[in-house]
Amino acid sequence: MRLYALAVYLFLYVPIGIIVLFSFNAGKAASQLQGLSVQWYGKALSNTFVVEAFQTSLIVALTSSVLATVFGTMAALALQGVKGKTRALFDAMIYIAVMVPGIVIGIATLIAMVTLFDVLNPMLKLIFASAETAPQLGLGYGSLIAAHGLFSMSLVIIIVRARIAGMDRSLIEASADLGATPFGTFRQVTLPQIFPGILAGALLAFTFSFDDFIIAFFVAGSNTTLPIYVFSSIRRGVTPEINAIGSMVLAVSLCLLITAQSILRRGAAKS
Amino acid sequence: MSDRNDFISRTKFMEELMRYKKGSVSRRHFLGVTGLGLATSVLGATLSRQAMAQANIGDRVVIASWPNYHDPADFESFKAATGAAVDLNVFGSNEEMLAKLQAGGTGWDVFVPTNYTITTYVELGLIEPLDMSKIPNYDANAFDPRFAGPGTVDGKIYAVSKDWGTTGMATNTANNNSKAVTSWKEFWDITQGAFSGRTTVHDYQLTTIGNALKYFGYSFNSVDPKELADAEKLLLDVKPHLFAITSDYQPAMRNGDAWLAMCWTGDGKQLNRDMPEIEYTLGKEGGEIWSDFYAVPIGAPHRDAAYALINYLLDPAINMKETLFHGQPVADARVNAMLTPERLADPILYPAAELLNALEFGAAETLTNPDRAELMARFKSA
Amino acid sequence: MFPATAWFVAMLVLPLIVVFVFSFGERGPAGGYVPAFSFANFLNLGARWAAFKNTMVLAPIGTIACLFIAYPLAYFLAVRASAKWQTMLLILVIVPFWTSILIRSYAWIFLLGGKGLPNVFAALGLGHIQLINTPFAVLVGIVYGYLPLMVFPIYVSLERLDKRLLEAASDLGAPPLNTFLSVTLPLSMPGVATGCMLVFILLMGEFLIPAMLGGGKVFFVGNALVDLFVQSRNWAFGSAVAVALVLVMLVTVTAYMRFTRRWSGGRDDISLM
Amino acid sequence: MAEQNDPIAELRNTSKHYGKVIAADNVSLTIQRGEFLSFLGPSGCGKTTALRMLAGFEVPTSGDVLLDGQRVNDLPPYRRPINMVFQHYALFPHLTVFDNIAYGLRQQRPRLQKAEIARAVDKALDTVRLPGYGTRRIYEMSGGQQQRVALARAIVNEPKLLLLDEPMAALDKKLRRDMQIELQTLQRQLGITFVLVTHDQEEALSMSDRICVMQGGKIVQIGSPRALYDSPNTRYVADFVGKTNFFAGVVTASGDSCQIRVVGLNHTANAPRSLVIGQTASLCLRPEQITLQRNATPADRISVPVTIAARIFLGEHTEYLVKNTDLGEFLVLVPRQAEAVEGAFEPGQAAHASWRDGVGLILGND
Repeated sequence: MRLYALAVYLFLYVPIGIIVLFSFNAGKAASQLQGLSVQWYGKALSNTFVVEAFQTSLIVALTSSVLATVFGTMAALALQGVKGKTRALFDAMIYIAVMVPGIVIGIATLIAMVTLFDVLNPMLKLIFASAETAPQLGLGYGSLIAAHGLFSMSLVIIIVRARIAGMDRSLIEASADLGATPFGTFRQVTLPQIFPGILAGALLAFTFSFDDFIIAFFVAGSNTTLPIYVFSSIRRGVTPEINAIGSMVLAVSLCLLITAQSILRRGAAKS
Repeated sequence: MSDRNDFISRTKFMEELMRYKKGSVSRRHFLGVTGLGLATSVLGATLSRQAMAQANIGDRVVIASWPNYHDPADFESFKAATGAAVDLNVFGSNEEMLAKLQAGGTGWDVFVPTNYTITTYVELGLIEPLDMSKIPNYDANAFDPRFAGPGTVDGKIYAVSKDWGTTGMATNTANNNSKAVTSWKEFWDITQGAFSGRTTVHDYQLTTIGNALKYFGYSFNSVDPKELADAEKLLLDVKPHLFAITSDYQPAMRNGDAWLAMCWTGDGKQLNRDMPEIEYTLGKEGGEIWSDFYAVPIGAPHRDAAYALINYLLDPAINMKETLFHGQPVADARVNAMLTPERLADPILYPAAELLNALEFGAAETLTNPDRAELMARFKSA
Repeated sequence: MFPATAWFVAMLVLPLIVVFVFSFGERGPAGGYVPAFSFANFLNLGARWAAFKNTMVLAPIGTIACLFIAYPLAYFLAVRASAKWQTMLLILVIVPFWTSILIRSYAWIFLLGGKGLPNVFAALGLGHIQLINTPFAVLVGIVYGYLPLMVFPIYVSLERLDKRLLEAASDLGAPPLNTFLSVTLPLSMPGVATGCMLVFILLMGEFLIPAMLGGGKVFFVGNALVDLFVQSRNWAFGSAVAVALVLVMLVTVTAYMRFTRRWSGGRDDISLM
Repeated sequence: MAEQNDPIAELRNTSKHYGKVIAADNVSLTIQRGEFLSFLGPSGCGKTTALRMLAGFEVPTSGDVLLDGQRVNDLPPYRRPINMVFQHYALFPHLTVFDNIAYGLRQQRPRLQKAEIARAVDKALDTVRLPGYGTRRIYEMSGGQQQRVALARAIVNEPKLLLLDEPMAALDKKLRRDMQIELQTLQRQLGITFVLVTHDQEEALSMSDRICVMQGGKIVQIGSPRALYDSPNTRYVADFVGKTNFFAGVVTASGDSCQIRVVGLNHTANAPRSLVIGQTASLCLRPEQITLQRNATPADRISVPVTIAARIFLGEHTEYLVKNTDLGEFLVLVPRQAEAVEGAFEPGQAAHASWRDGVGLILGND
């Protein structure tokens, strides 16, 4: 059993090891180790495109996960009181949003938006006197955030709803009984109770958006996210720079995790 | 800038370049002796004057191009000279670029289309006729019309020449008794025989279908249904014997997984340079010759910067740096004048005339033809 | 609830309607879409039969392969691993997830390529074995990419499992294997069902892994879709393929959920997530 | 019941250590065939560990577990002819009532016939008075019903030993009472040896043939309920079995007629363990050994003046918490008929508490 687990961990970590190893490659080739060096880290960090792609990914992931978490939590809370057809319809939408492949979401968003812009942009030109200054709608941050947020929001709704369902309802009654206003009850009782669900949903949403390639590939417009950058770099010849980027992302997430863990532990120790 | 600069001799230039590379002379010395410094400084002055005349070209310019196709240092110096940072989007095929532009909202200011796509872009109204007054570095007389010509549609210049090349094949001769494959007939036959599981073909339709058509001696650009049917049958027969359908064949060729690849000039040059047993050859029957261009899409958000960038990259001194970086030949005589005879005699970059003459440029119809697109898709999903 | 509803309508319902409408249209002369009304695109779906077949074969196989590798690991983590190491080991399962799947798949290109495992096999005298650009390589990539998604739900269901039930089974005379088959396995089914569902749904729309490890030779519906939109630029046919994919998924997933629900005796503890 | 001298199971000097924690410390015990034995003690006293060693879930660190005279230390639970009713029943939620009960039968090799299994399960369901409930699901059953299913699941295998781990803990008082009686009847009817673990002394007293009181991993005393109640060996047992008043004092005479001085008064009583003159000890009086009078105090009794602090009506009896300036608070149990004579006492009233010298026990303070 132990041996088996070891084998699976090997399977999981050999590729990671190779990524990290080659990130220190002194040579340019991605498949031949020619001495060790940290030059690729310097290259990656001074590569404005990498830095910009990283920023884009971060902005999109942060915005979409925050919006999805806020709206998703609101919807999950509101859904408690909804029954009948509205509820069934909403459930169906969540079901479909989770089930329809990202690739279809990407394509559908792309052609829907392009079709819509084809109608709207000439109208905008008419409204604004000068064609030069008329704002033009296009794919970009907006479409990326909206498309990522769709899936993330469904995730958040599902997770938070499960959390609400598992919540002891008498706590809310107790709070009301002790004189808390509905908002006070929400803030002091409901929110702390469902918070782990919200946090889990937000983290999942962030991870999903940060790592997504296929939806971004279709709806990113002129923006380059990190996965898009990596994909286009990988398509013809990889340099260890890509490995350095991968290793850095890994290192940063590990640091975040360790920090989060220690904060949580300290929080737990305090209470 | 004048066309007739007093350049030093090619031999002298190469000597100086080697010395500079070895580090025995300083960059300043190198630039001073070769005249590149002059070119650069003049250019810088021109640009800053332009920049002042145009008030401001903005802080960025977005270019869609191919991977490993630009020297990042040139983008840096452009930024230093103009204040506009260059955002590079990398693509894998012309079809993909066209698809992106058709979908709209690309945000590109400059992109790099291949010869056969330009008329389509013009017809679809996706690119603008270039304002040549903003590209003073483009000297029509210096460019080989064979490569620069497709940029002109209905007498208007829509795209200016970047570089050119061929599509042939790279053979790892170590696996074939030191013999390179030299025809498309042989290419497809050996793939179904001794090289089974060792060949790669491109993952876009133009060259893969075109070179399959060449097996039967048909035109590279054929859209004749009967001829395409023959090509499809060949491709489907060959598919199980392929190593991959990919345009990223360098790694597989380098590590020995693939022995034969449908290959572009630049990749062929790089493979041959590092592993002499890999030879780049053209098919006897012909095949593709191509040239790439700079063009400006309609509605480019940073139009002034787009022109500034094209002008900058077409400066012969910069263009030479570019060609040394990406390894494709350029059509600009001013640049060629700066290159060494060795390079100009390189059979990979400049194939023999009889081989060159057999090659065909891709045709506009080939790009848009739905039958060829669907054939390729069927081949890939089979 | 209003923002969420608006979001769903704008980003899900409307786009899907557009795709549905487009699927009856035609390709423009240079690609794109021209309004029309014909079933030609649907009638032509046979041209992508191979992609659908590949997906419908490899997605379940990939899911099952994931399950078979993930279950013992999840079991080990939930039942056998010491409490001290449990969290650590669990985190180690997710960590690889944080490097882009693209970069990880690239590592597999190296591992399965000529300089990697086949080289080792050749040294062992097994001759030349091509691994990269085969369905096997795609399966390896799939298992690698989706293992954590399978491990986690199973782990959770095993962790939740009341250990006294195992003692009860043992007490009633069931040897370890029988206990596993008659108690542990059935009670971890909700986790298995959730994990399989997650992986299966994602695999049905998979594009990246076959694109990177299949060498353009192992084609999923996702690859056919991308090809139709970025190479052939046939929006109408692409929409039809997308509609077909969504329909296939709706049918299989709904049937699967019915099946697992009945199988678990009508209890509602099998959630989607 | 039947006092055959034929032990069915035995713990012989068994100890169980978890790291530095000693859960069972040199426990030795024989279980007679057909008896109803209870392990009694507070949580953490080692009673559950003892039970789990019998069941086979724990392997003793040292010492032996014997079953029918055979050493079974290394025999896994599924090979032992012993069944258990788990604390929270541990019923399989994914199986029906029928399948839960049939579970053990289906493990038997050679395989039993389907009809045979069905007959046995139906019989077990009849035994626990749940006929026709076989198709129900576990979560459709009430707590009491679940308990009976757990019982049926255990007895259907006709185990040599039936272990019950606090089986009544989750039931309400009335149901618990019913189940206790039912369990006792069942035990007599089946003739299976029962070993019960409980922290509820009433339960242990009412059901068991013998009780084994445990403390800190050790057996403190084994005996019949009556023996434990009447002559506890230690203050711990006295405190745990039934209600007891302890009055601290100093031993003034040892031997057969032991004496203790409590607040200036000398008492004579039995001492189950030998005591040393001058050591501190407790006089231990059961509440029913003390009577309350309003006025007169019979001369042959020891009497102290008290004030009534609280009164708890228990139906048959009334329990009074009374207070004496020297002895502090203690309990007195007044039977209904006695109260009828004296009349009920009201809190705050003065009275006299008295007992006969010689009753009670003198126990060391260990």
